[in-house]
Amino acid sequence: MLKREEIAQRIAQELRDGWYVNLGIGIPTLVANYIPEGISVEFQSENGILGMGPFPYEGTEDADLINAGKQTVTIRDGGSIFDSSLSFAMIRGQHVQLTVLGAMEVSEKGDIANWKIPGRMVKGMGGAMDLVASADNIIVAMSHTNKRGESKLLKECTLPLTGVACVKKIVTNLAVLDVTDEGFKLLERAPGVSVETIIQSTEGKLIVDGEIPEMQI
Amino acid sequence: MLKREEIAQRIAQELRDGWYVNLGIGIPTLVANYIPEGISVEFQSENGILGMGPFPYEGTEDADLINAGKQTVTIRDGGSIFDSSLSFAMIRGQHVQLTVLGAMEVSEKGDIANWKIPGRMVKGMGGAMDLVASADNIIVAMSHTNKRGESKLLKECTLPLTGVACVKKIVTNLAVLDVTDEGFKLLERAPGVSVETIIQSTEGKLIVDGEIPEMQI
Amino acid sequence: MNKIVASSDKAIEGILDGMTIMVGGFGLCGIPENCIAALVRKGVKGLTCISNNAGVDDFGLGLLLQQKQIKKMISSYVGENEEFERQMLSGELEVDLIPQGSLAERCRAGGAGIPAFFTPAGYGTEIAEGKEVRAYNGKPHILEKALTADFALVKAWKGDPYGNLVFKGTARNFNPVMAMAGKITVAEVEELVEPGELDPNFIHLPGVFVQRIYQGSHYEKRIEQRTVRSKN
Amino acid sequence: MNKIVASSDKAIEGILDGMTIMVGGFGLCGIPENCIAALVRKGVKGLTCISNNAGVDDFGLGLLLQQKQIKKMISSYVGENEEFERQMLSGELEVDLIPQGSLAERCRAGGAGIPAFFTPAGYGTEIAEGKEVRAYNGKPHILEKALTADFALVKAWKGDPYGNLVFKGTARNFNPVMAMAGKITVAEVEELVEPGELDPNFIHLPGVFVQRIYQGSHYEKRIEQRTVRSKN
Repeated sequence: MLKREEIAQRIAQELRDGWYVNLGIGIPTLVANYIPEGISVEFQSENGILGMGPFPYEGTEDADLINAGKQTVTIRDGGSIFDSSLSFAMIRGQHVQLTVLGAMEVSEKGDIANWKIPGRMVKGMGGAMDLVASADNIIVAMSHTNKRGESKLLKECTLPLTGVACVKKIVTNLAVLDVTDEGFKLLERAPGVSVETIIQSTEGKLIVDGEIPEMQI
Repeated sequence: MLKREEIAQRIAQELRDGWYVNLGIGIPTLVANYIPEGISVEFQSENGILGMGPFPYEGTEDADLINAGKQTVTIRDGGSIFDSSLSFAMIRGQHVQLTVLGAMEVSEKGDIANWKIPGRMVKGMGGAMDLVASADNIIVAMSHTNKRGESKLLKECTLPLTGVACVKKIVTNLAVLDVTDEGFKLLERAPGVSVETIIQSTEGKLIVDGEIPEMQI
Repeated sequence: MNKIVASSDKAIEGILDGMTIMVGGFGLCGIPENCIAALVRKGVKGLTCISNNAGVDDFGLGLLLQQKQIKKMISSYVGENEEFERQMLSGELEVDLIPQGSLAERCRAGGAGIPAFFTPAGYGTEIAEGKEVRAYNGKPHILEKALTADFALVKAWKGDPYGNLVFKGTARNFNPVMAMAGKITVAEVEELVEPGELDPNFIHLPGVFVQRIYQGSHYEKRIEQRTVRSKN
Repeated sequence: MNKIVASSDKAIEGILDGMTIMVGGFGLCGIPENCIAALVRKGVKGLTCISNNAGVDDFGLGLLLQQKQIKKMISSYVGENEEFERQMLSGELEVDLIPQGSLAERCRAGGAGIPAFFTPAGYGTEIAEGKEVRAYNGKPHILEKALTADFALVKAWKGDPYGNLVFKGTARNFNPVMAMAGKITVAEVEELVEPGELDPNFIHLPGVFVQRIYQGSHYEKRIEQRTVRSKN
């Protein structure tokens, strides 16, 4: 089973040189720590910044320079600042090549639910609905099952949706899967995790085709 | 009968302190020369400039600073530069208080035709259709009749329209008129011009109510 | 042209009970701190607030929530605020949640004279309920309407008497688009400069969108998530 | 990230016969002079050109018209060009005239993932023929669709290897919105600077919208209407 950092590490392998990338809160944020050697990517944050750098050194933090998680950040050479409408123009207009975000549920059709649990305080969707409805390439980072051990990879989402038929790839603590027209296609398994475990942990249709390699991290 | 400069001078009397104003090509451009004492207005040009100043001094003209008529201009303190989409956001969003433009025909309902003559080379509407469809306050500056002596204030426009029911006021070489629900309402006559002459020169419905004063220029 | 008003209290003159106001900022970044304080002093009630967030318990719009001055919030994310949660769950406070990009674009549209537009955001979700759906390029989109407000309250870094504004860093966020969408737009700035001091080529928001401007004071600029790394 | 290409010829690589290109500029102000020269050299034909104007006989897009490389112009104003007039009247050249504000907004929409929007411009005129009409706030509006292009060719004052652009004066005009709407956007700049030289807070167009950038040369910057006053 992968740790949070390892999920991020595996997702980082999906990055390609020259991509603009939007990372959601939580595990996705960690992806920035594992950019492969020799490639250059730019991070976009939907509150209006491109070329986001690491957290500032203690004492240099600037209240006027935050990311969408409201954390103090820095900006790298070649970065830029813009207003919220231009920020989502980039996102909606598909100028950002990859979005990585967390989820509570993903369906075998690629539907995603990650913003609302009926009966609980609803905080809002923030930019998630714009991101998932727009991006061509969406990777979900999440644990394969919830705290009660129930699968988060479902036939149909049970929670209110954030977007439909949009998730392309899922990296969990157990596996890497593509979302295909036929359902979840198992690509890789976490070190030491058996295909059997993944099958048991996946409620939605799972396609297991031939030998499934272990992830290389 | 007013000269072109006098039409502009009369229109300038309509300016109010604090207004943003878009002036079309021709007579409207001259309005900038007659701003009444004690009021301050800002000129917008739809190619992306606010706070347009007078033409530059010889030798200081800048190819990168022009107005919508492609003339070299200057920019005043407090002015700003922006792209074409923001420029028309200002216009369409009714942040510009007054548009002054020329016309080939105006109907008694306030329709305007000023961009196309069938059979002749069509140069295009430029920003005129956006301006007339958006502005709350549109003043037309034109001669009362065309070169053949035919009225340009008509029951119905005969030329392809630029906009419908949008003109609020007309200042011609003969008269000042409001466009009302009942037709053209004569407000003032040019010095030395009789009401009779105006009636004869106006094809559309003309309301002449009481004594018509002479313009003060 | 001189749009300077003497104080934050003068700046918000005319905001009445029941009005709709837009308030710039993202989280606590780039919020009009002085305008909010003036609204608290004024005690105006029953406000509909369009703002990406709702502040925290003791800062930002949270200050208006404490005084129960807000009837309805239109936002994209409203976490981190217990009083908000209490009022929402008790039904005192109406909440309309909007995808962040749609919120930004609806404000811009309101300012730009675009009454409605199609966006893919929210298709297939509860956000799309009751909204027109149309496919473009093989992809379903929903029709969203422009937002405007009686007043827009925004915060900038520098401004001049013409209302021209320059923002600093990510404190820009929703401020420009909300400034466009206010029937009356009030800008508070950290520094009010003379006409001509701002380079016309580098103005973030032309003054045509601003009706009142003043220099604010005592900016706290609270940080919600102070994240740093150590120098070692 | 390095988007620099070696020359204008390299920059327009991939533009093929029959493609749709956007070309920035207003009149002759802010036009990509080097890209246009490269297109003439390349001799690519049957182009659909989206550009506010069509240049003059011997400059700007007029150079492409002379070589009969343009099949169709999508513009708001096309005066001051005899060869254009000749080709249009003879039926060699298709012309689609669009209100200038709708042209700008349709480009922005194309870049911003907004497939369609309502605007009042053109209602009741021949521009509205065949378009959906809907009233908002008691005023009729027409539905306009987004524009995109295979390539957008734009001109900026300064740029960096990331594609970030800064424009000068009214040479900005359509360049930013067209840069947003190009599948591949080529920017030529008067001055290519190092990463970090452009202040992130004052970038007119973020590099995310630009795929190729190069420093142009021999800018003529012809003035169409030289209007001056004498110093006396």
